[in-house]
Amino acid sequence: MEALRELFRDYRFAVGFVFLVLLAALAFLSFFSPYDPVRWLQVPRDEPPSWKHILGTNAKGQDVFWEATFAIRNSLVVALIAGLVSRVVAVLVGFLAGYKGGVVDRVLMGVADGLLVIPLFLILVLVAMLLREAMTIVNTGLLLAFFGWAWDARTIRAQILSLREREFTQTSLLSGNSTLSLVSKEYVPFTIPLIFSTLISNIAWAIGMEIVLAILGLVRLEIPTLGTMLQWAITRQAMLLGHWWWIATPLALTVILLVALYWLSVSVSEYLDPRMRIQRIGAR
Amino acid sequence: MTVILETKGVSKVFSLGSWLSRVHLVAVDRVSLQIRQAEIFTLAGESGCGKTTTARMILGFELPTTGEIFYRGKRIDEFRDRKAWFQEVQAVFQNPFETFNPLRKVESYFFETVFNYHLRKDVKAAQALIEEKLQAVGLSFQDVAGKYPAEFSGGQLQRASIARALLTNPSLLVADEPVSMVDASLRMSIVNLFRTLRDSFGVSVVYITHDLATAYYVSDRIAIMFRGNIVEMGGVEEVLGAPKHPYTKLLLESIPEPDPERRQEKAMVFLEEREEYLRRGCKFAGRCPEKEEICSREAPQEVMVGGVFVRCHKHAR
Amino acid sequence: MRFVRDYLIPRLVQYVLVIFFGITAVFLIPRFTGQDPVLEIIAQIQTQGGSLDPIAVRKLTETLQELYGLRGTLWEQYVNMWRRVFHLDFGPSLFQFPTPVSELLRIYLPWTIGLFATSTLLAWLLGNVLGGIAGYFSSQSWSKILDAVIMVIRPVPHYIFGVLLLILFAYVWALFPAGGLMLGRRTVVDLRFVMIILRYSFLPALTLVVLGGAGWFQQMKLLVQNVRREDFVQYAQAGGVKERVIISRYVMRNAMLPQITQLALVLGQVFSGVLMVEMVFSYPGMGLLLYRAVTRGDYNLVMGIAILSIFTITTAVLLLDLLYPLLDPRIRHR
Amino acid sequence: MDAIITVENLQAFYVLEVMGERKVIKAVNGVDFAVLRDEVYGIAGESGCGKTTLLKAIFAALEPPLRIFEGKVYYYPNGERVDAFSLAGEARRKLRWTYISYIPQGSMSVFNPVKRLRITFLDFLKSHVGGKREEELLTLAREHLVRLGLTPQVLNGYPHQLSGGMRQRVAIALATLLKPRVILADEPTTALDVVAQRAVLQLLRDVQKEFRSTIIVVTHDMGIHAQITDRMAIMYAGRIVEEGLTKDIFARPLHPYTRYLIQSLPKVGDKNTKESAPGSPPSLLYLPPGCSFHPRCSEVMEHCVQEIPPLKKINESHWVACWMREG
Repeated sequence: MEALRELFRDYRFAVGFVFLVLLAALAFLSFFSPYDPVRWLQVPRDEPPSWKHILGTNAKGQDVFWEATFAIRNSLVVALIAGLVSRVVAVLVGFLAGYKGGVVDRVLMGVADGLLVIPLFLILVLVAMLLREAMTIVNTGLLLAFFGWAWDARTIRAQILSLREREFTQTSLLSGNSTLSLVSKEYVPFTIPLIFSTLISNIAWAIGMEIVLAILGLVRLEIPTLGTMLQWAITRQAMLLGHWWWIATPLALTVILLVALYWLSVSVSEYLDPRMRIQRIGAR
Repeated sequence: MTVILETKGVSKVFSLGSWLSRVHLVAVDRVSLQIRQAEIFTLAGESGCGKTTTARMILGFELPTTGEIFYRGKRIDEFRDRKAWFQEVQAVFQNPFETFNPLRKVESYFFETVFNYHLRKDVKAAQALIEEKLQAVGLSFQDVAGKYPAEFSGGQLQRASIARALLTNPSLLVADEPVSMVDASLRMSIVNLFRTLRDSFGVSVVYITHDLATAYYVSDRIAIMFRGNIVEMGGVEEVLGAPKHPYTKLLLESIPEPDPERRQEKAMVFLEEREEYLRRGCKFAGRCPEKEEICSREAPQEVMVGGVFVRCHKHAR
Repeated sequence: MRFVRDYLIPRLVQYVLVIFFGITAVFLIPRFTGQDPVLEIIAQIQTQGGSLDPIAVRKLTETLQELYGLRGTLWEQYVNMWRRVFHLDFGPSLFQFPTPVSELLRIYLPWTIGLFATSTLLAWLLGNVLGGIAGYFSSQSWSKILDAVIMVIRPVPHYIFGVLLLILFAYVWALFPAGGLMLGRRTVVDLRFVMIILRYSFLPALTLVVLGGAGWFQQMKLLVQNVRREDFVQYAQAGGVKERVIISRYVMRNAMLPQITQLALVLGQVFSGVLMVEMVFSYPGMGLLLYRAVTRGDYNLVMGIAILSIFTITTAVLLLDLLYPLLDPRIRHR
Repeated sequence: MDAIITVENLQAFYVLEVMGERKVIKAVNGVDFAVLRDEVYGIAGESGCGKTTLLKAIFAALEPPLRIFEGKVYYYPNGERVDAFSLAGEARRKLRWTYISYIPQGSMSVFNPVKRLRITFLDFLKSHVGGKREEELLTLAREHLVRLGLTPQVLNGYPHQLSGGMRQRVAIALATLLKPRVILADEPTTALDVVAQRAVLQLLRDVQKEFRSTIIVVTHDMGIHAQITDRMAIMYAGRIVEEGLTKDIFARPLHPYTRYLIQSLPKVGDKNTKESAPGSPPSLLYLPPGCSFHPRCSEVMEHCVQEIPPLKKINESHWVACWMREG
């Protein structure tokens, strides 16, 4: 609780948090939408913003505002699945490699390094291309999760490695703790903030990736997400037609969402780095 | 006197570098020593002489590359598990602020020790046992309850660390540089505790240090280590009172004596650590004032001179 | 020499291993997802109205399997694939049938490499120099303003940033073309040609330099703020060493080293960014090729692009790794 | 006797704001002393007594959150008195290394890790010596090392190639490169083992003999003070509690704290039980009222709790701050 109060003193955390709450509220609104997100021709087509349709309507005869609420919800769900599942992998790999060391460490980190060096995007595209029809929200999230753990596994491993060298590890063993309770009691409290901050960055990455996959037509295009809204607007030449609200809505929402997430993660990771904290204290 | 712990020809070889290229460094070289019941045994030497590695092998944190360690006649790798071993041997570390996790309460280590080793059944009985051990080091449960490590002073934490180690009634306590990070005005209070442990509780202590003055003050026997070898070992009065190995003499001369009337004026030679580790023959030959021709050719064998173990050509004849 | 054994050989082994496993993965993925590209293509042809008799279907299937290297056991296919990789023969492209994939790659690859190399280098240099100076003078107001601007730019993904630039500078103010540079077979390299290339590459390069530079800027700023506190910097300051010398030789020089390692680690991601930007601006590189290949289901081409990209990136990483010891004596003299 | 540094009623505090709360750490809390030409002056005290902060203030290296609340530090270059805190920019830069220089606590990281030591030595030389070619400056550096008994070959290496003891000695050579009048040494032997400690002491003695510099040594290790200092001060909780000739302090310690420090020192050949001072040093955030040592003092009187004892002159060279020594 104290940590949270300290974080809110940083304007970046406060701003990021407020915007994220607003977007989450928008996503929540989708549950009360008067329209079906998938059906066509529920409202007049191609109308500019008005009081009735505050963000206009699209060529499919859908209200852009209400479509956007679904889009945020779905994009957040994809990103959360990707982020949470890849956290599980990253934590397991990171803890195992860091604590066991030796051959286990070398093999796991070899895999992670390999994943980092290869342009993953292409492999992702290749898989998505083959799975095209199966790219539902859940599957897209899982696919992104499969490719999104390597970097963070490395970070977590590095932290475990340094924790393992600290003397309290030995005190814990001398106190009769088993390996499992050693790891959960001594190491987890240190890694939770790190896991949290990598979660935020991973969510941002997944949102961006979903958009690119959508642009390539590699997800189920009828499901509204930030990516499919943008893909649709671009293929329908929204700019040439002057229907700016088609394209501005997903663009603006994406930028706000990602900036908010980024500010949160920068603020949290600075809070975690004691050197930066001292700097902030000293500056005042 | 009964021997409780014995190492027989224990060596530790570290391989440095990656898997394609190994450099082997013999950090501990065929160390054999015995620790008796209720004695304080000092392992002394410069940094990088292998004393900490030896201690880690005794504790079981590190496995010897060759050689065996026996506890009351039983090989330590024959203990049922880690826990059964740590019931007999406990440790105290150099930096008291690192001994306990800064994110956890100090008392939790006490309760964990009590319950993990099934020393007491319920919280109340556990607390009574903890109180007893804390009293023994000059603290009380009140001083510790509910506090995080940052709320203590270094001296208090080091006492708490010793009290925790005493919970299982170990026969042997390994103390790795236990006072080097404690405030100067508090050092002796910690060192005196080791004497109390020996005299009142019959605990043996392995005291690791580079400070020969406290070693003399507190210990019964001493082993001087140099670049992985024990070069001299015996009763502390004999070894430090009448040093036989030139390295022991050098160490003794180098103590900055707290007496302005007696200043060291003699100059001496210094050599880099790496050079000495990879040296053939006697590793000390490079800076030995009593060096002979044989020293750089052949490694000296250990001999007993008047009850003191020495590894030096000069005494081999 | 220990340097060769401890540093060089492990890197070379890693290089070979990553290529080996990467290409093996590219080979295995289509075979494990349970999708048959050949069936898909035949289905595509049939839905487009062509009714084929069973014999024709069988013949076509065989031809396509031959083209895709899908004949024989898995092991035969695998060996066959490596043979093809070494001959740079990825079969014909489907959407530009019968142009071989390798021919397409040969035309498009230099454009991507050109954009990738110049923009990455420029972004790295600009980001690090600006970030370094901003980090050293982090209490000055211009540094804070610059940092605030970058805090907004940095999280925007390549694709979104590209679209924003495209809307602003190609539609709202038509300063630059909205893409569509066509590649001729033979071009005369003269001033006009260079100007055309610059006009078409400006926005893609700008996107990459601004976004990439923003990332390097922030990391460098953090690094410098930490290095500035290191003992050797404070000691040089205490010793009255001139500030210019301290900034360049002490602070920047040391903060730069992790940035090189970092560059090697993120090169794959940077390359992905290049591909995405090429799609936005229809820049005639591998990204555009990939976009077309994906939208038209051209597996051969996607495989070719993936394999070539793995080669390109791992080689670039290797070069960076080989360069690093020249700058860090702690690796050279152990 | 000429003073080379004087410190007058110095109060240097750290002002921190933690969770919106202002906290003042009184690290140096009213310190007065003078260091004379050609002497080795020791400052002893344990961790958190303010001795490192005092050194920073003497060196006029003040960065927030450290602030000077009162008092002055004076330098005496060319016989004139100069206020160290009023010096700024170029003027201060020029005095550093030529008038006052500094040997760091751990030499582990004081050299630029990616440059040969030659370059570091040249950087320091070039910033202070004008009108000389690089080759001449390098010769200067080599001669300096030879004079201190170190091999000039170290200049061709990188800092990570040296052992801890050697690095510390090269650091001392760098600090004395321009033959400064005053050298501040902050725990120069801590983290070194006895043999390397001895080498450093030997070198400091040589420097003093060779250049007639004044050295201020700060360390918690009373053995080092006994070995090298001429005069010394004992610091406790931000104040000097005793000052005098080193041999007098060791022979007749007057302050109860000093007595504990000296009498608790073990010696080879002496197995008699030694006692530490009871309790632990106070936090500089919450100092006890009156004499800061009173909670640990065995001779505490009522007066000690109420009023801070001033530093009183006992004889020509011995001063102590203790109510026991009143009159």
